[in-house]
Amino acid sequence: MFIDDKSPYERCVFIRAFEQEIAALSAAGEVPGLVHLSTGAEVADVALASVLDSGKDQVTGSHRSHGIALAMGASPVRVAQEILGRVGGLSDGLAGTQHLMAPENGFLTSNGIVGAQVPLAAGAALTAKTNKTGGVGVAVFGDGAANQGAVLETMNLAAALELPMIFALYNNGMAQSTPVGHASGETDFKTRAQAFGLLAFDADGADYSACAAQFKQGAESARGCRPTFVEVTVTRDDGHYFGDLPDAGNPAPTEAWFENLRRSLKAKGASDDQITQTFDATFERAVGVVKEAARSPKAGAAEYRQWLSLGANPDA
Amino acid sequence: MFIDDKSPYERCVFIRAFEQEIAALSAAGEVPGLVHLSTGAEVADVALASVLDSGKDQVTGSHRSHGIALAMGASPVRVAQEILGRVGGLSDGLAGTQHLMAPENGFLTSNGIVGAQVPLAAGAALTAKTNKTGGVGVAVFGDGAANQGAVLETMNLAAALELPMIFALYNNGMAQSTPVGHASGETDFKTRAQAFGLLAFDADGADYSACAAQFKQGAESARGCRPTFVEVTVTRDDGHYFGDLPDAGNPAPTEAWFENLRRSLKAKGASDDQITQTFDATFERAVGVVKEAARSPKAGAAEYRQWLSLGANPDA
Amino acid sequence: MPEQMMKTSEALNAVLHQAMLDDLTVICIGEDIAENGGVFGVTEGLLSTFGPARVIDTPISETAFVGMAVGSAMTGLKPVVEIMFCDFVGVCLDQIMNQAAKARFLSGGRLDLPLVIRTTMGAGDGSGAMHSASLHGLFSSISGLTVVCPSSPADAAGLLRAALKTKGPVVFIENKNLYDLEGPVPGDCLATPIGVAKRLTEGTDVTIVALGQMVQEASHAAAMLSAAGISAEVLDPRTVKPLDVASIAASVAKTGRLLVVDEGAGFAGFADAVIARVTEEAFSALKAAPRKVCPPDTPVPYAVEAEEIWLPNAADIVAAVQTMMEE
Amino acid sequence: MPEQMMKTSEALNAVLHQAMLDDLTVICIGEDIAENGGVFGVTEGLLSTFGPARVIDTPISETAFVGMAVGSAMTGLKPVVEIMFCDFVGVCLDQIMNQAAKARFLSGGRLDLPLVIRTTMGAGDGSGAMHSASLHGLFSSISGLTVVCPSSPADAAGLLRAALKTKGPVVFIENKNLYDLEGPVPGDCLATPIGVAKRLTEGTDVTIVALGQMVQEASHAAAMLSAAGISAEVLDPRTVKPLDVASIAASVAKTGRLLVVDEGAGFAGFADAVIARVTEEAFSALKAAPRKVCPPDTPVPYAVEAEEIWLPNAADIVAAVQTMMEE
Ligand SMILES: Cc1ncc(C[n+]2csc(CCOP(=O)(O)OP(=O)(O)O)c2C)c(N)n1
Ligand SMILES: Cc1ncc(C[n+]2csc(CCOP(=O)(O)OP(=O)(O)O)c2C)c(N)n1
Ligand SMILES: [Mg+2]
Ligand SMILES: [Mg+2]
Repeated sequence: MFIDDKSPYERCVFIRAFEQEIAALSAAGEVPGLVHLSTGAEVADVALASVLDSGKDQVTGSHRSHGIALAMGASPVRVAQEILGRVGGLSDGLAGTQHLMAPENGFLTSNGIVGAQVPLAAGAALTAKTNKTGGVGVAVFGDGAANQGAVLETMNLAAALELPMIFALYNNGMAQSTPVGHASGETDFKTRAQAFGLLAFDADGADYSACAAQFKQGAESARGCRPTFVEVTVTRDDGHYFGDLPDAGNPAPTEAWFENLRRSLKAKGASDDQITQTFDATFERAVGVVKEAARSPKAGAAEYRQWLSLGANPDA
Repeated sequence: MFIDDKSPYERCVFIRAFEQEIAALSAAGEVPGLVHLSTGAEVADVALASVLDSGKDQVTGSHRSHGIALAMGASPVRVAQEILGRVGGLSDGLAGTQHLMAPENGFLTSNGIVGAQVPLAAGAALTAKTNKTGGVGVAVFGDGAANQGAVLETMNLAAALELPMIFALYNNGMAQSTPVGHASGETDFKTRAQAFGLLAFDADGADYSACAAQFKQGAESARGCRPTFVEVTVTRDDGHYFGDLPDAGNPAPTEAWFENLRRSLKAKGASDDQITQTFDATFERAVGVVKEAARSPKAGAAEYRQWLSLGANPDA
Repeated sequence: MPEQMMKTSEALNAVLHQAMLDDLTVICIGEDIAENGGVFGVTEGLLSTFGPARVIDTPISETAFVGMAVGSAMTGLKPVVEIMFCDFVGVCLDQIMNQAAKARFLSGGRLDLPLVIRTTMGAGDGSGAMHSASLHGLFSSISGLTVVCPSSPADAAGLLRAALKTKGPVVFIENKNLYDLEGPVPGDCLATPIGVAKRLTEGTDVTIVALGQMVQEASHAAAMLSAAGISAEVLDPRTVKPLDVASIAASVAKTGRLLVVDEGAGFAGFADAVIARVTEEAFSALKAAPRKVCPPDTPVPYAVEAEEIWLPNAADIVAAVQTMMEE
Repeated sequence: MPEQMMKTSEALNAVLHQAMLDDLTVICIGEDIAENGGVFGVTEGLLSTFGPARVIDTPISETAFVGMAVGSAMTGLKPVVEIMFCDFVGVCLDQIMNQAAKARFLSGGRLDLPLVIRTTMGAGDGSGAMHSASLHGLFSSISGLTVVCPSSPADAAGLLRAALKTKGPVVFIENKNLYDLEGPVPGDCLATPIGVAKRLTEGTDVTIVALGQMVQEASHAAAMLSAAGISAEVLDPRTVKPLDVASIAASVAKTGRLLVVDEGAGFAGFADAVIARVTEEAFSALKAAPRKVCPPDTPVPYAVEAEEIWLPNAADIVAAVQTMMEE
């Protein structure tokens, strides 16, 4: 499966193809609500996951978390089923696109509330520290979230308590319709993080190796209980949510990461043909997974009955 | 009265004497709950007020705001009545020590929720900017509050919207029982403020002239819509609240500000006798004001009836 | 202006335009409300007409900007601040519950707090557990807040006008599934009074109380019940707080039965408040126990069919009334 | 251990000590809870016994540290997190309402959320409008939360033991005016079951439901009423949610009258929830309209006498019951 011994190229292509097929299904009315796609952040997702150990690390993500959930190794078909509201999804289709949960794979949860996932990752970090597992808690969040109290407080808290934690800021320059320069008095987020006592790095989300290297340093420091901040420049290739207007203020969607990865495969001796074959095979595999998920039955009364049994109040 | 053409020395001494008499009344059971005294922050309060115009500026304060309310020119007897829960108090004794409100004097409100006053000051700043009054909004808050989301978010917001606002951090080294070094990953608050895009200053709360000079610069910049941050080192001479244990971690209460002010009076030619006379007269005046307030009737049913008439829901 | 057919979102938009034109102290604050015109289009065109000083896009810092709105209302402006979905209120409740709601009291009436907090409610569109809540009951439990939930374009316009004129703070909750609902909106600038219920159908057997999008379900149910020979009176209180207890109690005095339909909390929410108050007022008239049709006590599920089960509908209402008629 | 006389704060403290001793995954998190032992002394001595890794003083960042507690409960710890006063919950409600309360559901039951959120409630000590609230009704309106409000040292101990064992999150609300209340606490480590009401006095004319410090007022009132020939049965539900509707309804089936006494919201709060649920269950037994004695709909005033007027007391209860007896 996807999570195994695949190259970064294949992993990134897989996410892109997965998202494109989700988009197609969304256009076809097969997704209950709106979906926020990870297209443009594939490299960041895969590079981050590459430095983590899904056995002891836990990542929390934002509303835009399909890619990182997949990169951490959550079952692609179950992720797709969840997004589509289908039986068999990570939470049997009742949680949905903004609430992917695969703690078994080191992906604790994504979130519908901007920034709320960040304190949760501090909790995972606290558990790792308390239980001396060597693990880290990782929060992935956006440039918009960087102005939310939950995020800012947690930067200070992590530094004050010396938590094994990584703050991964995916800066795509936009929060819904609001450009980062409008929302922030000072857009140098690295300095902001340092001012809270975090060790700060930045990375180019189009350059896989550089990105993975920065995350690696960040993770090493975090594992030693010096919490870190890594800002990755990414793009938002399908608007805020799929179907959204093309966003004027956004840096033009680029496939730079794609070309970069191909170049590095070539440098390692792969032929154009091999690269294209890999691309096609991976694409097909991802599309197949999503299509398979789309064939699962829609979640309904039977699944919802499980929730009823989880209710805290038998009376209400 | 106090608010008029008095010297900084007299104004600081007035606050100290006022607080000492409140403490005595608290010990005597005349204050409904606990009081947080401004002793140790007199210079900061008076210096800050000296650069503000109570006709167009508005200050919001924390739970510890007796001094700044007085310094802004709120009626001392009404402030004391409010703290004592008496008729005639700023809010007829129903709001109390943590909710002093004298917007007529440029002191918009103090607050029971740590940090919550800071966004309110941004609102005052927005009004000043919208109505082009030339006024500023000023938030006074503590080192503990500096880690609250409300405060951090507002630093960014003020910078992003270019609000005419001053963030006045009174750093007394402690938040209740928690030393600043324990609560903050990085205790250099100036750098933190700069990282949000604020112009930052620091000042010694024992040195009136230096302190007033820093606030003056801060206010000038803020009036030009470049929001500023001024950190003042103060002490907390009566514990977290009056009656609290003496706090081990706290810098020893000093009367440095007092000696400094006396020295500057001497330098201006005042004799020891004059200075002592001024001290005694001011002290007596402040004690007299608080004693007068204590003779007012306790607020009760009649005052509370006003609140009932303010209720939003005639039905409940 | 003559009466016009308008969508709810258009009706609200028109009122905001007019208010900003009439009163220079009215400003709008929120995320994506300026350039973007609001995620549901309610603030469209305000930026180009009134400029960025009065139509303010904010960072995603609800505590800071709601608090800024509160502070500006304390000092002379009349802000209309938007919280995109009411589910987000958990990140800024303090500024509403303690700062805005208490200011009129703590100032002894010196501050009027002319503040309108616009937000959305409502399930049914596949938005999942954190974009579908209905927290009008929670808001109404806070002393000092006026809470409004319109169910039609005309009421939305009229109540927003009223909210802009009254002492605040007013929490103005728009059901996102009603934005596209079209209806006639009177052209004159009359406010719909806050605290006055509206009767949608007259009946003699049961009083059904519903607001927001539940009004439609209640009306459908009334039609279905009528076909079955049961005469239901549907009342839309429009305002959660102050609640028009008198109108509901008067209806119950006639029908002898009360059913509250609501997509908010089934425990300690709006439904319980109505039942408790009306039972107190109209006890002797009651022929059966007052009942409620509310969602099960779980978050809103994502999958379409599960969400349909969760959300009260006309069939649920009919079933509840039929049970009551047999009691 | 034999039964001991203890203050509520001591009883809670003893349970925390025992829990941390028995289970290495129990940790305590909050402001001023370590060095300082908590502002009401409930966590005294924990730091010296269990060390700073398990007894954690935090910055004044409720969202961050409550959220950290939630995240740690998701990943294997059993945190007990303190919010000093429930009035402060507005700055961190999201982490409770959306993150903690929904996790069991959103994970499809994979996460148990063994989290206890300790906080305080209660007026009467001159703490003013932002340190005196009682928000148990608000918490109980949120799907997924268990809400507990003990009224005696023994119940505090027993319910805290239960809270530490149950699937969470549990919001455990201690009335600050009861910390010094002394009472017998059994030495054995039995938990008091969550969701089970306690009967304090038996009676036949009226059922009075009260929790927290209102239990004392209700008991005084029952004694006063008894002298006037009215027999009141006082029930303390102890748990707001799940509510022991069956016990209350059984009592009302006997007495025919229900009065709820509460210092929380008089609109859409605990009192309304009890009235609505019990009216549904015991309607035919009711001889009079169920009523409530709640504070007026304003913040808590500061001045001593005004606060006394605000807070329900035995005399208010007696008056309400007498009115009900005449109906
Ligand atoms: C507290 C809160 N406020 C607002 C929203 C609505 N919202 C969802 S995503 C989003 C933009 C987030 O921007 P960013 O953090 O940069 O993430 P990106 O979408 O760019 O990945 C907004 C405003 C929300 N879900 N929660
Ligand atoms: C949101 C919130 N959390 C906690 C408290 C309790 N509390 C009141 S004052 C205080 C310490 C504040 O410290 P600091 O900001 O440094 O102000 P100082 O008391 O030193 O003037 C705390 C924890 C509160 N009132 N509000
Ligand atoms: Mg972004
Ligand atoms: Mg301090």
